Amino acid sequence: MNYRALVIGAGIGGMQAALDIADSGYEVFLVEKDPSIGGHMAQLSETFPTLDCSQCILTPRTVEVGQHPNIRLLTLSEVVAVESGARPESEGTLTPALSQGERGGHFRVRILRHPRYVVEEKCTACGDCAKVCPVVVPNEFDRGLAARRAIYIPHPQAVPAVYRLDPNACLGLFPLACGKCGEACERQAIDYDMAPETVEVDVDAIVVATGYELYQEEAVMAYAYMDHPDVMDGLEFERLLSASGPTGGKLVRPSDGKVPKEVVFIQCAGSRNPEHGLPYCSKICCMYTAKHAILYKHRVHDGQVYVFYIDIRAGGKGYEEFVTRAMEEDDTVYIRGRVSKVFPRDGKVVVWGVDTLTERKVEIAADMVVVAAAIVPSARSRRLAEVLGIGVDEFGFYTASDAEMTPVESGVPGVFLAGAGLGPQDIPETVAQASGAAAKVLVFFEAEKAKRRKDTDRQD
Amino acid sequence: MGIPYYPGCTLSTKAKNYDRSGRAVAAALGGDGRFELEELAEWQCCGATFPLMLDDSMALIAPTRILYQAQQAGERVATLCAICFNVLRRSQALLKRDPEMLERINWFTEQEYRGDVTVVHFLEVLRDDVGWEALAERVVRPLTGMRVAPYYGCLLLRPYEEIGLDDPEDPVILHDLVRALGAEPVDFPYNIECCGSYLTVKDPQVSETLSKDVVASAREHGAQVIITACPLCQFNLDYPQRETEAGRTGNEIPVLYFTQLMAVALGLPEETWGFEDHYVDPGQTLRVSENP
Amino acid sequence: MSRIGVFICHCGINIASTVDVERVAEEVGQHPEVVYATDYKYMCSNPGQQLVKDAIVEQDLDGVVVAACSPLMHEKTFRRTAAAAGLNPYCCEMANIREQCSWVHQREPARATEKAIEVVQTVVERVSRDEELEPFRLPLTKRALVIGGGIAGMEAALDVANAGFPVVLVEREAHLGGKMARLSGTYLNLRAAPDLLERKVEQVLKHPNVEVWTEAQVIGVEGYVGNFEVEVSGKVSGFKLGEPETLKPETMTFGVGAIVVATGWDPYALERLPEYGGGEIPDVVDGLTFEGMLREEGGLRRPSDGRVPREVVFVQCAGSRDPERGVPYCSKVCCMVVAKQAISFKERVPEGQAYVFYIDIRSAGKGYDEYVQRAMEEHDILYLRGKVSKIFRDGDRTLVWGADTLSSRPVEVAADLVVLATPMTPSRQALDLAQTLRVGVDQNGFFSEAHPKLRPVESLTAGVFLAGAAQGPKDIPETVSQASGAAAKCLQLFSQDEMTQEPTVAYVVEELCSGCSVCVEACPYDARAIHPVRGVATVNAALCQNCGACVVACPNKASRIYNWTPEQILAMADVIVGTCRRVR
Amino acid sequence: MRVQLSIDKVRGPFVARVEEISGQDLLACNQCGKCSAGCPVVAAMDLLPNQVIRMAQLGMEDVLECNTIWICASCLTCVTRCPKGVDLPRLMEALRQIALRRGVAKLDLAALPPELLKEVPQLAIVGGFRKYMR
Repeated sequence: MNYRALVIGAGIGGMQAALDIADSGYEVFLVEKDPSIGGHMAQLSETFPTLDCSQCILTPRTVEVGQHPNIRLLTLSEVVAVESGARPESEGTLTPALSQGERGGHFRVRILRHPRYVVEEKCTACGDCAKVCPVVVPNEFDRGLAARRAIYIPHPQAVPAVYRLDPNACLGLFPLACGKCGEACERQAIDYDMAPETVEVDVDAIVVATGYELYQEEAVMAYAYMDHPDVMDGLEFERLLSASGPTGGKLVRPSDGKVPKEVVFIQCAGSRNPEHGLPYCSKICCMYTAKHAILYKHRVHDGQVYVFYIDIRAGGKGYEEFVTRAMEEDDTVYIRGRVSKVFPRDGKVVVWGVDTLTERKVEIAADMVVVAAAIVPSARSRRLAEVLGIGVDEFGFYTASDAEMTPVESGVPGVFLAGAGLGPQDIPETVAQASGAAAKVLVFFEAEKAKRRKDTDRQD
Repeated sequence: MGIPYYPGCTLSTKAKNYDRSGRAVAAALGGDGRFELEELAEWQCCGATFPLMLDDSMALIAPTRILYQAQQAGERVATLCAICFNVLRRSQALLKRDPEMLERINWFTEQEYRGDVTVVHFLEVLRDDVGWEALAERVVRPLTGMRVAPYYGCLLLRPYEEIGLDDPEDPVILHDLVRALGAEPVDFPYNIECCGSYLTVKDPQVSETLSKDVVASAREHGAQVIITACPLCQFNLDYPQRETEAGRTGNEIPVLYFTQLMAVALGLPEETWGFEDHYVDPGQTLRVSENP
Repeated sequence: MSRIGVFICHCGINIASTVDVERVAEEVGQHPEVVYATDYKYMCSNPGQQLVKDAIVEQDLDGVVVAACSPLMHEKTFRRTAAAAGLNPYCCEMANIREQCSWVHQREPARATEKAIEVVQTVVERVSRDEELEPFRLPLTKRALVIGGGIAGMEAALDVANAGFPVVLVEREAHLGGKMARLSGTYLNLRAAPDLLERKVEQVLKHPNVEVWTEAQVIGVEGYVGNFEVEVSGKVSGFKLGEPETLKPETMTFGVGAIVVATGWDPYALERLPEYGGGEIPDVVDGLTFEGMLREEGGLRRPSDGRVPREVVFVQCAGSRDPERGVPYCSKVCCMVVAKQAISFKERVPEGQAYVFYIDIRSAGKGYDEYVQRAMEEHDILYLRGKVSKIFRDGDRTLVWGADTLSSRPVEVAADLVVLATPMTPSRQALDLAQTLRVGVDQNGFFSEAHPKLRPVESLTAGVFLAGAAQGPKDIPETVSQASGAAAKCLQLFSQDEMTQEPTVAYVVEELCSGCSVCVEACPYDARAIHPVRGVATVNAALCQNCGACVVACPNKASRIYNWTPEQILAMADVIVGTCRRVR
Repeated sequence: MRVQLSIDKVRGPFVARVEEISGQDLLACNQCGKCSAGCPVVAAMDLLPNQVIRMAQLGMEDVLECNTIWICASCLTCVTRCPKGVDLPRLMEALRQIALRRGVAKLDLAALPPELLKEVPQLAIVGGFRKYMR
């Protein structure tokens, strides 16, 4: 019997779940909306609390997923419909299947594949196409801190290592207005006529791992984010720190390319703010900010970091010690109090806040400000939840059937949850939880098999 | 066995009764050669505070000189005054872990202090050399039924890393002594709270408030007598209870040095007790509770 | 060998900003056996690996050196890459020019480059003498041992059992349930912990695939992943047999393929908090004791006199976050547990008042911050930011001295009851068990995971997995997820039909072996024995960890390790001492 | 008034001097407040002990104007209980020393009630000179 799983989202959570299921001998369809896999972890510079280089530990995973014989990777794709109780004998249109065999066929899933305009099998990622592309747009992977062409690869380690033509940036596809990339491609991998495709697959269990985005609403904007180039969110700062980022790991201000000597980090930007933002705590910001402080000091030895916070939430193995290190070894000044105002003055970004411990209002004329914007669920989570018939809370995070006793079960038999789509959580928690969801899938398969055996016995 | 003894300034002036009772107790216990206090041939003031700043070693000179004088007399030096004890023990610890500092001070004093004299408090000698049981055997006037509040204060206990005489949060050494004398130790929550120390010469009202809290707490827990090992504690607790124009409240509690209590229990002559130097006369309490 | 390819990784800027990678490629390319040498930004990326594969095919390579990070990081990756291109994976070796070169010589780029060249050259010498090897295949026992019958162990056991595999569950106490059995409620279900747990216990006890041992412990573990032999002493669960009263202590040996460590935590000794009157003052209790009071109907009474407490003080971080006298780590769960306990208290004593002294409120988790906010707003629980300094008895009251650092006032609360949120500490059996299982613990005594980010439920010992608070403080939801994660690892293992084992182990050149058994003594993994008939040393390849102790111990040079032969090591040494860049 | 924070202050000469004289890493303090909670003299202080460290951490030199540093009696209760091992009495001493070396003098024996002066033990006066004068 050959049961199959669908994993939605190919960030670290989705990849882990997919690998655990695939390594147990089952086929997995892994659906990712972006052109490459790895999720936000691919954007990170280093990870807390060990300061392992994120790419270094992630790349083996992305490569493994990309090469796994049991994983069928569908990038630029989204799940648009799910029908449960599909007929077991039915075959999806996505054929041939990876291997033949009997299937449970619990769900029939319709997946919309957006055109890449580049044939994956033909592209060698040589980059000749991008060299001739005349269109320059901000690179999403670098959070707009660097540019890309209309035809591009998100980053050098991308899996799949295939270019993609961005139809919104391209000078025109219908009718073809430019066509330079097509001319440049020796392998003739570019197909301007590629159309969206809907495929159907039959699977027996689903893991939802659609992850998170950063909040970009009023409560974050209030800190001059978007108004000032030197005010950025945590992921932008990760890109600035990253060796493969827009500056090659050199920490400079976007506004003038100078090395920032004083950097202010603002915690809870949008989080813990029921009136003007979101009521919940985003959980990971305290730790990644401590990491940012340490990494910044590694690069700018004579620099100074300030962190405005309400509570330092360092619950996790080695986390308390890590924050202590940021304070003691890297001289990070933690200031307990919210920031009320951020504004430009004389080439600096002025931060007005309060130190509730000395009961004084403080002002810092910073060179750079990093706001720890709240974690919000992926934009598509509500729609996906509707498609799957699973619950979401008022913010769009998926809800488990019982948050405490069955934290990875959606309540819909066969649909399991993992990662930050459930709520803000860090990498180890996501990975453990994704393995947990995988376990539930494996157990679910066994239960289905047993049920079918029973049915068969009855028929006999 | 003789132990080199450093009395310090206060025990030679204001707190003579502490010195006198201490020597008498030692002499009494040393009857069979167990111990005896032998005053250093030459000594000076220790400075009364352990220097807490790292950029100025001037204040270490005096303690080092004392330790040098102790070195001439033997391997260890005993004190009664808790402040002198603290200054000497901490200075000794510092000189031990910082040989460069030792060398610098030796260069200045032109003395060769080797850095290995052990500073002990009289209480440690009682506990470790004499032993509570042996002490109890020597008691001729057991203070049965007397409720004695041991007040430890600060410098006998802290900092633990350098002093290490007793548990800094839950000390027992004075409790054990009280028991050995046949009396009942009174546990009270303020027994390790500060009396105000030398604030008494700057903000006397502050130290008075603190001291009154300590005495009140002891009283609340039924103490008849408070004992201490520090002349400044003794003063700070005792002086605010002095007779003023308003007269006495009747709630006064005598504050004794532990050695005075020992002198009574060991049946030493009254002239060794030194009760005359108190603001609250301990005589009444101690004579009343006298056991036939 | 004669056709070696060398691939030098920039590792972003990790290597390339210190080591002149192009020069390394150029220098190493001079070696007569190196037919191809190149550098690339991220060799481990897909294009990087493709580069290696293409070169193997195009250049007809018979050996590969990847100069990058530690082999711990990527040896597997590149061996797989090599295999995919048709090269024997054991002819692909890593040269570590990151951890052992660029990172430690950041200030001396020129000399770091020289060193990198030498390091790579040594590995070229090694690869040129590598043999083609094949992994061993070993049988696999598809049964799991779960140590610890708390919520973590039970969840892991049920997942494995539900997937159709037998499980032996070993619990040190007489009953399953662990610490959760002592709780009154969970965050969301204030009174439901006993019910929730009971259901779980019943599922475990009734499960045909789970064999429960109580009052039991693991006394010995032999073997290796897929084939552990564990010795357990204790009582086979009477529930299973239906006759609880006839339990007899037994000792038994099982074969298991995987082990889940779910030994949980133990409370911190109150006596370690003398300034809080821990162990002295009857009305100063720890969280678990308070849970017991909440659990029992009418049990919320002061230990000293049985009165219902009206004012209760909760002290956070009592022993945690205290590297000087307590434990340095944050115990993670206390902020939420205290909020829950304070709410539970208010439910029972509506006219009462709860105070919480804290440093930081660490309510990070889904709905957690809102939960604490509700505790403040709806239950009027007073949070005071400041660590408590002293707690003492004053009459029948317990006085708490704290500070409110926000109003900058020292405060005193005369409490009826004080609850200390003491840290979760590792199970008292953890250290012994770690030794028995040969798995590591961290500086605080919690079991160490294989990688703090990406392998959170695995230990560094293959086949031993971690679940719950045994690995570090965590609450029930996190424990449950993680326990299922550990179960997934077991299931993954059991999905194979047999085990494969790395062939780079020790072997014996029998002609040289005199059977002196020095190596048997030297082997820390019990992997060696003297053959009863032939009288020479033998190697149990499955146990051998490739440490080399036998090689050093053998007086006859009969003990060797595949692809780490004396010839290879001497050739590498030759490069370093510079005596020889020989051409064969 | 808004206090300007900058690297010149938070890592400035004042902070350096305090750290040098005290031998303490100011930023090791995470402001848990245990020192203030247990300080026996806190009632007479205008700033809590943890606030004194806090101001020193931020390079606020006006911390020298508080009475707390002069009220601290070096009883060492705080350092005995500090979870981070911060030697607050040494910090207080450093602040006193900086003030004293700038010419501040806090001890005025003439202001003491003469009957008290007559009675106090010698070591209180010696100690007072060491702590409040230079």
